[in-house]
Amino acid sequence: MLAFTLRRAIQAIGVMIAVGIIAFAMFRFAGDPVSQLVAIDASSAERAQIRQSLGLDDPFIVQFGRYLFDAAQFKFGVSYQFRQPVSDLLKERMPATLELAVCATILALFFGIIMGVFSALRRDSLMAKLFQMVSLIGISLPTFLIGILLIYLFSVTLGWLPSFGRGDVVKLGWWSTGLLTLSGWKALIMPSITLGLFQMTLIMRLVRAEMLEVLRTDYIRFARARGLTTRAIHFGHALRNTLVPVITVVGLQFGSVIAFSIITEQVFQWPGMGLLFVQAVQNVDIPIMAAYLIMVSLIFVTINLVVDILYTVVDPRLRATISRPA
Amino acid sequence: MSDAALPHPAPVDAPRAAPDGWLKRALASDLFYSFRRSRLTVVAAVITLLFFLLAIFAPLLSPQNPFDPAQLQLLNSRISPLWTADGQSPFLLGTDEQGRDVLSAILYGLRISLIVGILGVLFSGALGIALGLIAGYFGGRVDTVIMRIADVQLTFPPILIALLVNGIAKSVSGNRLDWLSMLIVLVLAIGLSFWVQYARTVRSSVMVEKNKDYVAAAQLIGLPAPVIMLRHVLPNTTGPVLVIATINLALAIITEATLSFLGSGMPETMPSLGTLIRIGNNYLFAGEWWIVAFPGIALAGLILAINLLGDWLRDALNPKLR
Amino acid sequence: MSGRKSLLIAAAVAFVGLAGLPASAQTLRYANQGTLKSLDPYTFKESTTIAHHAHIYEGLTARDKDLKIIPALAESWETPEPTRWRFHLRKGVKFHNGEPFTADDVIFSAERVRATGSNFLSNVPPDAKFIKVDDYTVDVKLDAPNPILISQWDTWFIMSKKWCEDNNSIAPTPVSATTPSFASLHENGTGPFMIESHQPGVKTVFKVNPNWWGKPEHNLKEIVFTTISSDATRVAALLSGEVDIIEPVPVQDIGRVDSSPNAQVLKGPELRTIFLGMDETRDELLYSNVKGKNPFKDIRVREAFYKAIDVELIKTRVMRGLSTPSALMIAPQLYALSKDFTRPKYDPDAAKKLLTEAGYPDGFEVGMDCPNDRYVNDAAICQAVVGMLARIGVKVNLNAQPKAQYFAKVLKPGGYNTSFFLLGWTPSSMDAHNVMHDIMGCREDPKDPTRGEANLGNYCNKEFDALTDKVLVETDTAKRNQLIKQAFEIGIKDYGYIPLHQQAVAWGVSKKVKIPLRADNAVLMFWANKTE
Amino acid sequence: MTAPVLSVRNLQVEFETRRGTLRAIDGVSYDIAKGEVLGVVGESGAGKSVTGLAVIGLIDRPGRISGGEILLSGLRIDNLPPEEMRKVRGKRIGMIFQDPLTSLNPLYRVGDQIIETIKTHTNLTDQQARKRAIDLLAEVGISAPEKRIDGYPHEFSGGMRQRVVIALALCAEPELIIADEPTTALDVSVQAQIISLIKRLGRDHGTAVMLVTHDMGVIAETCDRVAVMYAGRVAEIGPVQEVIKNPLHPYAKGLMGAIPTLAGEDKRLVQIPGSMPRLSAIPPGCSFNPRCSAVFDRCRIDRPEPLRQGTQAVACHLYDRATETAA
Repeated sequence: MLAFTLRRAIQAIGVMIAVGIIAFAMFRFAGDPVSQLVAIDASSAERAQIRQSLGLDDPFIVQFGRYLFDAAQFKFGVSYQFRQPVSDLLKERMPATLELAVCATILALFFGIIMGVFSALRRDSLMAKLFQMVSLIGISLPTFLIGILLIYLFSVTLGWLPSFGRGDVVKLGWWSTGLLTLSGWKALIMPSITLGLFQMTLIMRLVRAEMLEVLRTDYIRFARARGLTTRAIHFGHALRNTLVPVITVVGLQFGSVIAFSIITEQVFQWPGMGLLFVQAVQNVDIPIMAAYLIMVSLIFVTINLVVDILYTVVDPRLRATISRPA
Repeated sequence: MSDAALPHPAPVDAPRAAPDGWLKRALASDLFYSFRRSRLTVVAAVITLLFFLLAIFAPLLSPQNPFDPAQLQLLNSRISPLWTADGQSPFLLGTDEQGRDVLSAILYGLRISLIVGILGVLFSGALGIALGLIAGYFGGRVDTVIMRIADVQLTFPPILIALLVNGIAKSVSGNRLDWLSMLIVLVLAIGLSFWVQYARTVRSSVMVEKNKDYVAAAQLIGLPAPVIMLRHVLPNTTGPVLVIATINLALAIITEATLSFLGSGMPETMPSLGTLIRIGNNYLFAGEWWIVAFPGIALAGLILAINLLGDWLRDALNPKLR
Repeated sequence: MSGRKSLLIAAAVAFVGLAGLPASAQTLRYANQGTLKSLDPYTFKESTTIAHHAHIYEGLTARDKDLKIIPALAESWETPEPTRWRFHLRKGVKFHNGEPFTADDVIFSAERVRATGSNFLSNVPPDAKFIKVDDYTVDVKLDAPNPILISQWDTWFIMSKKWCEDNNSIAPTPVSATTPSFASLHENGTGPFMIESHQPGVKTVFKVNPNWWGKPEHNLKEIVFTTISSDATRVAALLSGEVDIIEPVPVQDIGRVDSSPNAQVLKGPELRTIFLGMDETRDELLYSNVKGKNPFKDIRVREAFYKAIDVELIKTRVMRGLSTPSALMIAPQLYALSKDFTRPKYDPDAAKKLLTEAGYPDGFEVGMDCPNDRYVNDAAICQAVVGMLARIGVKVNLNAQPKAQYFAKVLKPGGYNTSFFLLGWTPSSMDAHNVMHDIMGCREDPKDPTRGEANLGNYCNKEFDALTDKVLVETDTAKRNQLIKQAFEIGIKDYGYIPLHQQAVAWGVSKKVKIPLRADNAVLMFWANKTE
Repeated sequence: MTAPVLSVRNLQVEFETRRGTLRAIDGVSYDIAKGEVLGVVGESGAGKSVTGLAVIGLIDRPGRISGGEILLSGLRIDNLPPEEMRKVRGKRIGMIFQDPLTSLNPLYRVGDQIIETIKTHTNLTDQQARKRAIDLLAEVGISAPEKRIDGYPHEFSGGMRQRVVIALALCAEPELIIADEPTTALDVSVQAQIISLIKRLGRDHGTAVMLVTHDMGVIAETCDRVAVMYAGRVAEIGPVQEVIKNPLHPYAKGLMGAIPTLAGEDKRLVQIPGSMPRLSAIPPGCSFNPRCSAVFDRCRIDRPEPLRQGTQAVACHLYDRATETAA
């Protein structure tokens, strides 16, 4: 088990380095940071001086080496726009994104599994068809439009929910949480729905497909032959077996939840990393862009690792293969 | 469940009940049967077909070529749909800020969205299946490398990949892309963003098949094992791949819309369906609902129909579900 | 009947009663598209940031509601000789940390604003020498007369020497710094507000400075500023009453805001001029199907373009009435003789004829660069232009791109990589000279290398430049205005640029709030009053 | 004579398909007495498994029992409400499936699966159920059952898993066990053990066993009586020794001829030409007629009904004519 974890950890580091290289390479195409830092009437001497102070005149390989060296120590430099260490900014913004992403995932899991199980067990019922249609409509419109429609309905027309921000947050050490205030919860609702909608559809469809698959297996037939109650068969045996692949997918999707929160955060002005990233892209704030990607991939590989380990907890067959030396 | 209760197929040692041609015809007729049986599927198919026809014959059906700036009259801008008080002929669904006929824009935008979506999905599917096959078949280091690349890839939001592809294309082309190269960029970006799921699915299926006897047998008689496996693996993965593909088609079209947010989508002079929604989004509060509503309905209808078809196809192609 | 009457009376009494009470201190919630990036007042020359800084920092001068220069930390000033200015500083002013404000702080700030890392180098000329006469008197010596010396001093904010020294912030935070700058996260100004909390890019809370030297014109105790970058969300937040002021309101949403019961839009002309420019310098355009020659070098082609564009239609359709078509490259508020100029009429037939005369009876193809997230409806304006030019046979290939990419491409560092472009310009000095020098002057002037640096198409007329030089040193306002007029007439005759319009300022303001609208689009909430 | 444990009367099972209704079981009748082992034999698709599933009530859509009746110790069970039938399954009828590898839920310990079944059908406490599970595992021949009970299915070999499956079928002391090809998926060496286990358990507990297989060897060794099925019907039924030594139905003859040990070394193995018809294309008359070497006109028109021939019963016109001529 330890060897397995270690091996995956080493692979994770490899992944991070690769992300670093790609992240760094692509920023050369993002635009000119200098023109975002100075007024349009700044002289070219001024611009040149800033270019130089940013080290943008150095050869690519020098810039990259410096970047990698710093990143390895979790030093991502100072944001061009905010003149603050990027690591501080990320630390400040990360709780917002993680709370949103986790909340959206839980929401998606909860409704996705319920709807998926239902539409697998009652395949031909009207309700199952309705679920499928509703979930499909959810992914048929771009996220930003769904967000705006929600805002229009619940903030502007009904005045029930806040249209932007996180509400009041409480600091727990460096972690800021919106989960301890009413306004925080209210602020979380619409962004979570917007972000979770796509995942919910995905989970629902996956659960349905897996469940149908599992219900056809011999051990389910055998369970019926043993006279187990329908409830025990569906929710004891079939669901548990269904959830094994679902865990993997949800874990894998968590990375893309965080990535997709870029759009949700922008629509709801959710002060998370995604919003920071969007602002950074608009302003060619390379240190933030690079650090964001590395952070996201760090979160992703961590989740991936956790999923792998969780998987072995759920599926005893894998436990055997993993504990054996490779 | 039901399959188990069905009579077993003919014994292995008995002569094959029917030649391949028969099998194919039976499959086709089975498909058709299950197709006819599902009214929703028929509706979805008709809608999908309709959308494709509309896209193909857009120039014949549109009162205006929305991609030709000379045909746009600013004077005709923001006309509401024909049936409303301020409606004007020939603008059935009204016009947008630029005097673009919304109906024509939808028809032409549909073309772009379908092309981008389909090519993107085909590209990502081909890439994913190929890599999944390679990873699963060769295993070991090759597998590790490909799957780690997949990990890296998954950390990158499609938007960023598109920015990267776009950036490279721009630097190569001197920061000026015509619509065709923009289209290619989008297809590449979407393809590179979505291949991982295919690869994972195919890979796991290959890993299962790899150890089966027929692979060894095929190798013994000198058949190329990967080809044999492909023939066995692909039917097994059709279901998941189709599910992924249908969801991805929706995703691809929507991603394209999101990309135009960041200036990497289709040019606004040649808007796709997604771009139209993105533009129309701005006029929602202004009460000019038709600029976003009709493209939105068109997009939602298209994606819904394709997904329903995909769902049906998944069930119909899955031999166990029949 | 009587019941209704008594209700009315009760309401009236209540109203009078409320009005009679001293206005209680309010919290004002404000949302802007842009962010408050840094609290260091020398690092970002960007209007939203500057407007925020103006609440906590003050310059020697300030501008009033009509943008007239008024005294601030300098009570008064005079020019004993053309190259020497004397400033009398306000006494009894204290920084937020309690330190007194003196001449040392001015001299320190003059150094700091011109130090490496500052973004405000042009606000204080390099040749200006600051001399302390006494604690409350400062002399500024110049090499040459400069009538517009203090034109940008309202945004040159005075910092505390001691505080900067104590906190290792003597120089403005360089972008390449690896440690955070104290001054970018903390402030110590003299202004009417102080920072209570600051989360960069998210939220900033200002509270009233009880020790401010002036008499407050607001009734606020606190300002909560939030960035809301999405247009629709910002409008929604105003409509739902979650914020009191938003800036900007997208033009298409103005009607919606105005029709809502609790908010309205304050509109006014802005100082930024939006214009089109053409590459008039290359021998062959970078993006065109015309090879071997540059059609824009032919004045008839430029005139044809000018006349083919219907700015009035752009105003009514694209800008929804919220623009002021402009004949000049400067806003009328900034140049007294603006009204002497009228825009040549929209005349597509003449344009077509001119094009034919120039040898392009069937038009030609040209690429156009346009930002899509910088100015009000920028991409839509460009699309409209594309349509209008299509009607005279010119096929324009529009490349609308985010500002980050746009500016990287078209500005000098990008090699002026454009053939036809849309740009907006606000003279930071609020003076015509800046326009004439920066965007209408010939590039690569050996005597003045910064001339024409933002002249992306390099419209060039030596006669014009000669007038620009005269304008710089002319101190007599009337004569100066005449010189500017002569120059602009040349520019128009040459069709060097195609000015389109001044876009409008549009703030969404809750009906509970009264705030003056300033044409430079600075939301200055120390003039705001909010009722319960 | 007491009522048989299982009595199947004229059973019909139909499947609704897109090409119309297929009759998988058409008029099957047989009894199994207490402690008796009935072998059901036939080619794949003859309807053996469907019969078993019909008895235990696991025919799912699109299939249904369309006629006849099934009696369990005199109680009619084919029309019980689903919940009642569920209580019969596992409690009064145990079932063993073909593939032990897939019959057990891989995610649950075998003990949990046994205990779950026990608790479903009895009022035992957790501890009692666990004890009973251990006893059961011991009874089916799993060594160190107190340890193995906490193992996962993948930790057991195929034979051991089938033993677990048998233990599961025995949980509630059922009157009838349906074993559907219980050894097909196992190694030859293990097959014999499992067969003898089933036989022993049936004897010890007095349980009736319905053993579905296509392996005549197994039938010969294990069963008291045998039913030969062909295309959804019983072709011949009778005591196992009789049927093997003296098969009456031409199909049964062919089938017995295909058993190497029984056919004797000097004889060539008999092969039946052709293959069983698909359900959608069952010929009129006797369904075996296209393959029958003794076919005559009537076989192509009339459907033969079972005829008693001593201890055996056979559905063949040959014997009908024989009786006619004899009379």
